[in-house]
Amino acid sequence: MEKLLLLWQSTGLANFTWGQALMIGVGGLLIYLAIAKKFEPLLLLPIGFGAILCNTPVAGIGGPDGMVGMIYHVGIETGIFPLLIFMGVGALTDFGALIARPSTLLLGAAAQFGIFATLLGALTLNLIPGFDFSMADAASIAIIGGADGPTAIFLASRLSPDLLGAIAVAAYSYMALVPLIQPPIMRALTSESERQIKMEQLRHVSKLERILFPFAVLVLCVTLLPSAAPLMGMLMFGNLLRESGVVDRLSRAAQNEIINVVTIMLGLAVGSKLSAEMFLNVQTLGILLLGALAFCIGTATGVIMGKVMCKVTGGKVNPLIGAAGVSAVPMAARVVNKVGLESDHHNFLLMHAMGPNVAGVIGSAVAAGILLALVGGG
Amino acid sequence: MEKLLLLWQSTGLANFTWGQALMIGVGGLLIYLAIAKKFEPLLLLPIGFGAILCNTPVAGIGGPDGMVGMIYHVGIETGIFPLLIFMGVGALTDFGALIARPSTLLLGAAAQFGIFATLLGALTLNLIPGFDFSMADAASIAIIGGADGPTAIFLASRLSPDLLGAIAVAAYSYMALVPLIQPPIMRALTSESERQIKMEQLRHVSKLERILFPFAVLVLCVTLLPSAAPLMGMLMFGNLLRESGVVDRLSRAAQNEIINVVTIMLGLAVGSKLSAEMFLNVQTLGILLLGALAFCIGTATGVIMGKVMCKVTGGKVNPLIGAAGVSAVPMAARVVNKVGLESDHHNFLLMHAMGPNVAGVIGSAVAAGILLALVGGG
Amino acid sequence: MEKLLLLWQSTGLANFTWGQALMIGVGGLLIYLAIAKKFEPLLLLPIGFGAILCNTPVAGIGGPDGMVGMIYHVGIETGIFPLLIFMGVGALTDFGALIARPSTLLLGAAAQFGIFATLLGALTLNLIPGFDFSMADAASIAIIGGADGPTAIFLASRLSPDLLGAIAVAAYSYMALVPLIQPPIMRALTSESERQIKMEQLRHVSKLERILFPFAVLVLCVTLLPSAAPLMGMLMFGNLLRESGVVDRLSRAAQNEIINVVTIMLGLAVGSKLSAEMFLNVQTLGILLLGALAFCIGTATGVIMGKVMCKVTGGKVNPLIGAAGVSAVPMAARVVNKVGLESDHHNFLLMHAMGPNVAGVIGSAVAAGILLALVGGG
Amino acid sequence: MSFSELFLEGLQLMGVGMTIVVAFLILLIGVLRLVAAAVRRWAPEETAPEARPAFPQGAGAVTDRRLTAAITAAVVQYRKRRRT
Amino acid sequence: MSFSELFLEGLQLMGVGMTIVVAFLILLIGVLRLVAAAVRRWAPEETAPEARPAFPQGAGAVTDRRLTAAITAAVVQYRKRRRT
Amino acid sequence: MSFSELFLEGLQLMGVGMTIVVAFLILLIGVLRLVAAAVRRWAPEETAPEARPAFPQGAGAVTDRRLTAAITAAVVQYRKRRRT
Ligand code: NA
Ligand code: NA
Ligand code: NA
Repeated sequence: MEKLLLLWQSTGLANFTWGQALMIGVGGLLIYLAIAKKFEPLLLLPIGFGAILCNTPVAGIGGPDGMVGMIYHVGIETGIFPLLIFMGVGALTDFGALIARPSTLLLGAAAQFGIFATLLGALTLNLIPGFDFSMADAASIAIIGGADGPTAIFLASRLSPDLLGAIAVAAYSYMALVPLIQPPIMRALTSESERQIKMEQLRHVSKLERILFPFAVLVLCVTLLPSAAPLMGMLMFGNLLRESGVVDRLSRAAQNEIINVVTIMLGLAVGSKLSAEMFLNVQTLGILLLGALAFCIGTATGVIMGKVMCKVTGGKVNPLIGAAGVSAVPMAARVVNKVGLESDHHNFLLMHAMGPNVAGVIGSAVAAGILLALVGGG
Repeated sequence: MEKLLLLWQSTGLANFTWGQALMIGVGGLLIYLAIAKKFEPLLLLPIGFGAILCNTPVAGIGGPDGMVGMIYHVGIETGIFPLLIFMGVGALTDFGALIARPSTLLLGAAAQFGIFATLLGALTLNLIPGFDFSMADAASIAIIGGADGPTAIFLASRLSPDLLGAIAVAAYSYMALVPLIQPPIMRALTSESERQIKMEQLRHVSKLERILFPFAVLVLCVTLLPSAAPLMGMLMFGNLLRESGVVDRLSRAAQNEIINVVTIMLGLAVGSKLSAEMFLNVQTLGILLLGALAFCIGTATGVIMGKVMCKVTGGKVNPLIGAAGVSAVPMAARVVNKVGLESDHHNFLLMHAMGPNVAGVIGSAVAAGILLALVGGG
Repeated sequence: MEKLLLLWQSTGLANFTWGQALMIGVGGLLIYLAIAKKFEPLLLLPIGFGAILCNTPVAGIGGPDGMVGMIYHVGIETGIFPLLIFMGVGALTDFGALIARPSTLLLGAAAQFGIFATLLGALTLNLIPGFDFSMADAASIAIIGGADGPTAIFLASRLSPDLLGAIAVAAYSYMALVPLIQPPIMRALTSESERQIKMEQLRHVSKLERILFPFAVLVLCVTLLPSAAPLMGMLMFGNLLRESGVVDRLSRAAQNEIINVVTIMLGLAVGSKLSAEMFLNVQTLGILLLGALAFCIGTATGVIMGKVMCKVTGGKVNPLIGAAGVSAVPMAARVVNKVGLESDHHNFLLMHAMGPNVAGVIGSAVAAGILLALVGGG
Repeated sequence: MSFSELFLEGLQLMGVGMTIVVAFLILLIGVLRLVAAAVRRWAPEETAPEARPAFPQGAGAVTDRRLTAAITAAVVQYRKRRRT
Repeated sequence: MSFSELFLEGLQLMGVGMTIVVAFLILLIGVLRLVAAAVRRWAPEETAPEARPAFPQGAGAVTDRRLTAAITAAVVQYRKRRRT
Repeated sequence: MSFSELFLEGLQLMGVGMTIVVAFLILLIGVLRLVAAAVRRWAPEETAPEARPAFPQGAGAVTDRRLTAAITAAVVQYRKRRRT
């Protein structure tokens, strides 16, 4: 009987807290969204599963001696996992459209206003009782507006590890929701005739330019904004592996083995931050709200900058492509294409939107570097 | 001359102990069995090589500063390697036959009696002078009867790391010997007419059921037996990656890159536990004896449960498939098929045996959880 | 304004030292050589990029909390990365030509004289003010003559981590320069008629001999030179994975996933040792000089031993193949083939040069073991 | 601990252990049957959507054929240009 | 820190931050245009050498056709022997 | 240590080192020849069994043709059912 009692005391039922049960439900919801709704399944499925495992009572899987806790310690506390994923993203990304038309970097810059506006928004929430976001918290939340998973996880793990779970979930959820969030804003801010603008074909980009591109970005980053060097460096390292043409083996490893394996580990580890005390509170609601705000503002400022460029160039730029400046590669570019087709069945904007789209990745890495320099070290 | 003396003192010859030389021979034997006899080569070849490297005098490859010692520290002491392999096994396993006929779980349960009977057997050996197995040792030895490599390594690394080498060798060796061990027992316990029973074809299993299966297992495990949650969780995570259909990249990574790389590392690391003082003693003989016993008893109780189910269902179940309940996937199921064919050349039992076969994997993970809860924490 | 000042103080421009700027240039030069001149791009591209990242001011990427610094700590300080690469090299190498004609091991032995001569050379440099190489430093520099990247990195990380950057750069650069360095020496030391010698076709090597080969090497290494056991053990483990024919999954993992991923990490980590204080000094010039010397001497002694063997066998050995004994697989063997073709358009020496070529890998692992035993432990 | 104590504890462990293993798997049989019944009732033979997203962002809700055609066209066109 | 202080700091951060982001990316536009101009001027439409080295040593400077032919011949011959 | 001491030690190291390298590789030549002779004598030209097991369990000793046929048949049949 003693054994049976011991066993009962070791069951989940005898040890469950309400919070754990709820968080297991949250994990299940994330997996449901991943599978049934195709919400960023590569990340949300492991995150959801990690949440279930780490909220299992007694087992301590997310604790310092548990498997997922150790993975978190090794891969996320150190920042290595998001950086390796960024290397893979660099190896997977074709910056050709951006090199062909560098001016689209302006769109990628404008869309980052969503980040800084959200920072103010997070600070403003402190006026409501129950919210107490520090500057570091506000910066971590704001980066959701960057629409870039690894960047958000990297910054949040540095500035506000406690909020990491909610921030990662918000970032990936809103990226999945880009096809719902962006179109109304895009339509509201542009006229039918603007949306019908056809753009010139992109010029050819030579192999040499592709190889020099990572160095151009890197030199600026190293000299002016070294705090962005880890993120930007790994992104450009991956891209150089891809474009150099002499290290195909390594490029393939970065695009496949490394990014796949790290994604599994990163997802599980992020899930360990989905604990009841850190997630089931009013702050998470605030983060979800602010995240949506960030995407909306970023989309709007991107489109507005598109309109400015349209004016300045005498109608050569379709303002819709500004919406792709939030990044969320390649989803936002596809949304631009789709909204454009609604106004003109023969106007394929996809390639033109890829420029601002990848510019947005660089833009939010720059923004992350600034926030690290001014908030992290400050 | 001083240099030459220094060099001589650093040779293996000047430093060999008998034990090390013998263990190098044991390593060579394992590799021989792996290559010439195809005894689980994926594990036994690296284990054998690890044993040779770690018994090299002076070099200290298995020590705290040696390569293999560090791999052991990082991957096995933490339990991470067997868990990652279990994730891969989950991603490689088709649970369809079990979902189609859940009653075969009873066969998987019955075969676990081999584990608990062996536990008693290990304790009984203490009556013989020279044996001094603690309860934790007995539990680690007993899990050999689970016929599941990663489960055995996981449990032994938690309860009795000193016995890990012998236990892993015994577990994989007997799994390789399943085609020799099981048939006589199966024939002895069944009649010719029983062996000729044809079973109904399995029903179709929908994609949704396959996706829900990991959650069904997980919910029970989390609520009732959290100590089995790491093993079962990773097994079911791997299976969900496979069945969800939305994360093929990750599923492939779990089935290939991760399991292959980890198998190399795990094998070498387990080999480091094959040292003379830990392996060349009477306890190892006991472990080998008990391991054989465990397989025999598990096979027998599985078949007996098969006979019971045959009776209860009025002859719809061929008792032979009970033998597959020990797991040793997919070898035991193939053995069932082969023995069945001896009695009826047209009776293919393979698919029917896959149900109890994968049920045995779940069964021994449950048993491992119980042993961890009652012996490990106790 | 305060924020702006803070930001300015965090820029690279405000913090650059001359040394860092120069080392970033060195990194760029390495990448240029890798891409434009195809100088061992798989290693020199990541090394060059690592140098750029780790010389970024403020960011501390190569420091104890930076990504690359942590990778160095985990992978190179422990020796694990070069050993894993050696395992991959073993899995990629066909030792058939060596097994068919074991006498070519003599050529691989003779070429190692480059190593020991360079050791004396390094010590002699101490006569010049500004040089102060310890015996450990001299040994690390000398191993460049082994013409084997992983061996050089392994030994240098054990004996003189401070010189690791310069040594790795020298080793890989000279390997890339083998087609320029070797031919003049080969032509100077041989007569036209010697270069025209045609060699007998290699005998067939059975699968069993291929499987026994790793054990033959291993047994000698374990009994006589255990300090070479980590390097030789992993090389032979990889080769056994390849030749055993029963673990194709693991062999492919060693040849692809593991070696590719580790190469990326190793390259970046070695780059972190390219700091101004460690690289921009007269010692580096000495290392580059000595490295060239090592390759020249190794080539010469290899060819001379080839001449001896030619004499002894009555003209059955083309002395040119001795040059392949420095290893630098498969470049040196190709150079032999090319020089041979200059004298006789129909004399393909490639396969005959593969024997000494892979013998050179074994030879320098033996030399590394000796240096570790006599200098490292001494 | 004396041998008899240890053996008794082992016996107890055997009893409790086998009971739990069997109970757990019988429960699982029940749950699987429930799931099967539920699926048969509420979601009989769904046709799987078969969408396999590329990395790093999913295929998303955007799946109308026109888009796919457009993307393909754009990519083909762009590649053609790039090669010239 | 009081709310107004914090908010003011946030405002400052916003101003500085957006300025830097825009400035950085405008600089990058300039650099990319310079690079494009330089490439157009000094290296117009290079034909890529397309050499992809095997592991672990690169194909090196040795690229004359005869060698490639020789290697192929030798390998074919050797394989033939080995198979027999 | 003075330079001459260091140099002398280096010389010694060179002598000992080269001796060992050469000795080791000569020994290896001997061993390889022994192995070759032994193989020629006791296992001339074996025909390799060529079995490559799937993960995680090996193909085992069970290799009669009938089984393979049975497995194939069963798998095909099962797959067919599952697809319907
Ligand atoms: Na962005
Ligand atoms: Na089992
Ligand atoms: Na060498």
